[in-house]
Amino acid sequence: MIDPRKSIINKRLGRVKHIIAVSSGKGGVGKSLVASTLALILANKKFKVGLFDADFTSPSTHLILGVKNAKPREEKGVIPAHVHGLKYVSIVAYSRENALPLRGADVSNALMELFATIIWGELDFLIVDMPPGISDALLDVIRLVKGINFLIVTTPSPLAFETVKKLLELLAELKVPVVGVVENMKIRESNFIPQNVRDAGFRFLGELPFDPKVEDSLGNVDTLLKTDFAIKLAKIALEIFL
Amino acid sequence: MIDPRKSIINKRLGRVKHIIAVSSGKGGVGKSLVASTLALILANKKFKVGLFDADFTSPSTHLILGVKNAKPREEKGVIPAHVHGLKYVSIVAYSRENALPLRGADVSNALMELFATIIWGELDFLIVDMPPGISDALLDVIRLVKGINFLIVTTPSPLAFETVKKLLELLAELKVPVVGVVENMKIRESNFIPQNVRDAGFRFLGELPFDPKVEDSLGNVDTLLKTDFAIKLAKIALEIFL
Amino acid sequence: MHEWALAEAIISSVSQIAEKEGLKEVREVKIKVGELQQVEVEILEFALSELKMDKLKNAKFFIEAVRAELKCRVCEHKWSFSRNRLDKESAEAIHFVPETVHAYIKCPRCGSPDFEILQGRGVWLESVKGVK
Amino acid sequence: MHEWALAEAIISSVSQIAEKEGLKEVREVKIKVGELQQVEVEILEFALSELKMDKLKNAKFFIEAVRAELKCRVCEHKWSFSRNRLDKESAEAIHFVPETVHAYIKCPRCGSPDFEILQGRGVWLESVKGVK
Ligand SMILES: Nc1ncnc2c1ncn2[C@@H]1O[C@H](COP(=O)(O)OP(=O)(O)O)[C@@H](O)[C@H]1O
Ligand SMILES: Nc1ncnc2c1ncn2[C@@H]1O[C@H](COP(=O)(O)OP(=O)(O)O)[C@@H](O)[C@H]1O
Ligand SMILES: [Mg+2]
Ligand SMILES: [Mg+2]
Ligand SMILES: [Mg+2]
Ligand SMILES: [Mg+2]
Ligand code: NI
Ligand code: NI
Ligand SMILES: [Zn+2]
Ligand SMILES: [Zn+2]
Repeated sequence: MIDPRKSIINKRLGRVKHIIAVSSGKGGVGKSLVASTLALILANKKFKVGLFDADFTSPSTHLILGVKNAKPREEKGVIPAHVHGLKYVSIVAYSRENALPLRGADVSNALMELFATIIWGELDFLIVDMPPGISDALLDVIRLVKGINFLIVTTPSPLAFETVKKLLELLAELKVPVVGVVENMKIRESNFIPQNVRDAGFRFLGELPFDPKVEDSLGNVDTLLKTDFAIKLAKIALEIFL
Repeated sequence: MIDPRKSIINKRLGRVKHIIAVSSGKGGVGKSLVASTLALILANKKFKVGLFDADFTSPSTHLILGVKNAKPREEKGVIPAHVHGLKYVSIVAYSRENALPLRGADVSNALMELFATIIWGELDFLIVDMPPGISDALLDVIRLVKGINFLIVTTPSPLAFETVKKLLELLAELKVPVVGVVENMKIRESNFIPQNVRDAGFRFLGELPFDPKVEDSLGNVDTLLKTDFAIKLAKIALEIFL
Repeated sequence: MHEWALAEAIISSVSQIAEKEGLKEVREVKIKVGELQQVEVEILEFALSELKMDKLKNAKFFIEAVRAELKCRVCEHKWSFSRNRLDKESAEAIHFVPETVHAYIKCPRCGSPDFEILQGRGVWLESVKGVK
Repeated sequence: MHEWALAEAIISSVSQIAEKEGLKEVREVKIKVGELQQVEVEILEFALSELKMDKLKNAKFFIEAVRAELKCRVCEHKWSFSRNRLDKESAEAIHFVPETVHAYIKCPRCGSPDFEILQGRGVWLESVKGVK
């Protein structure tokens, strides 16, 4: 028996210029915040941007964007919701307020189903917010999505960088393109991350401050985009993508 | 074909009085730090304590404990290393500095293998440091480990509590015992978490401060145990377990 | 009607197989559709008939429904999925992403959401026949 | 020598099966041991002979080695595991936790660590025969 979904995925993404997986391996480093804010920043620069929340068991982007009821439409496929100028899909539209316990094989299946049925259309950027761990979702985007790029998020902590380093080595070995590494939630001067990133042969993209205002702006994108965090991320984004 | 491992797991844990899974659903909330510090605190109180790092793809406890080369011995089973007064097992002893990409089915298999072969012996507490996500490891400890208790860690952020809330509902539905919820990395007054935890029908165990000294004490347990974080956790632990 | 997207996947996959196996023309395609996903077979058939061209122009599509069988990993109980027990919104969620079944269905014996979908999940190609 | 722990699991599992099937005595147990885990069969046999008692006292254990077959999820290449290609420490890691193979072995065709262990992973019970 053959699963027909795999063969359509790259056609579905055929008109997407850049696919960026925001990843880390480590949890709680700000992947979702970086992914969501980056998507908003690029959309504000008049790019056509999609945001896909691929963290099915602990999704966050809907809270960051303040989205209620962003259900995709059904029309010869799954048509992303329009949210703050983004094409947006999160599984929360389907699982709602319920826990969604998924084993890895289920994560893999759900990911394939959505990649096979979502009609993203023409996009300059598709930002994929990845779950933590070096597991099914990561292996599947590498396996299934041709031309995917990784943007890696770490914190200053060696606890985060331990996993990030392993992930970077894995991506290098597999020749998966890595845009670079951002250091998020920086609270004090330290050269530990930039140094180690460069030593590992990757581009250090810059640091994003730990910014208490971020917490207060969750759910309000206008406020979020005015935080120091977002302003710094915008600078980095423009350096990378322009 | 029958997998013989399942039938031995509860015998292996038969002389463990309390099995505590430190979990959250959300990543980066401090599960590993709470699990490691809690284990050290209880060991200092003369309890017999085991610490099992079940976050196979992004393990952290070895860095928190400053453990190098804590390889279990082989002797009619896998005999945990002795580290700072703890019986300790992390898969890092086997995967070393390498990335260990595991699909959910592999996580499940590795977890069963270790539960079936580790000889914990007599323990007052076995602390299990769980990975993020509501996925294989979580479903497996619920399925396989009789009498397991959950200690839930959240941060003050609604981004963390969103998943924590779903996890709590799931555990309640499955009648899995939950010791309670700790709020970690508290930086300012807020009643959001305590209120919501109690409204959901769970015990709020207290708050742990965001403590910059924690980062500097990673790898040095004596310093770690002197941080405000650890002192506050010790108070909570004694309230719960004495 | 995202059945259309599933039909496109089938057409694309069949074309790939035809290519790989050196078929000049595809004559018969057997498809299995799991009941869990509640695919509307008429729409799927219509979409397939609209989308088929080139080597697939004369292909006949045979669609077979497969009961959805679930098996609990905790208590090993087996049961069949029945959409009747679900409200409209939950059924629709499962239609789009069958894995969301784990948010809405529990093992009827022990209450666990930790079950396996033994069969009847989604859309599968059973066989592709044609002439070389 | 954690083979002993695996033997205990086998004995425990066989006893459970005997109980469930109402066997008075277990006569024959067939075991499959995957080569990936590099179990020392002599030690396993010795441990089984030491540990068997009660209903299992007279049981004979037949152990069959199963080649470890791996299949890449990226390029679908299949190959067999050979411990010769590994240094001692890596082989030992896989001995204790076969999943650590994903840290040490890559697909020989495409270099991916994303492969499936089709067979030959660990220890399995194939059959348990006895008298009621
Ligand atoms: N630069 C920052 N300043 C302040 N808080 C931040 C920052 N980045 C992330 N956070 C907070 O940290 C937590 C984890 O962020 P999140 O984006 O959910 O991480 P991940 O997706 O990696 O799990 C959230 O509560 C978020 O609001
Ligand atoms: N109370 C705290 N004060 C300061 N830093 C903390 C505190 N708790 C956790 N951290 C830091 O937060 C990060 C995440 O902690 P960790 O224990 O790895 O979380 P998890 O296991 O949930 O992923 C680590 O860098 C850790 O040092
Ligand atoms: Mg996230
Ligand atoms: Mg951790
Ligand atoms: Mg399932
Ligand atoms: Mg595998
Ligand atoms: Ni539909
Ligand atoms: Ni051994
Ligand atoms: Zn059940
Ligand atoms: Zn390969």
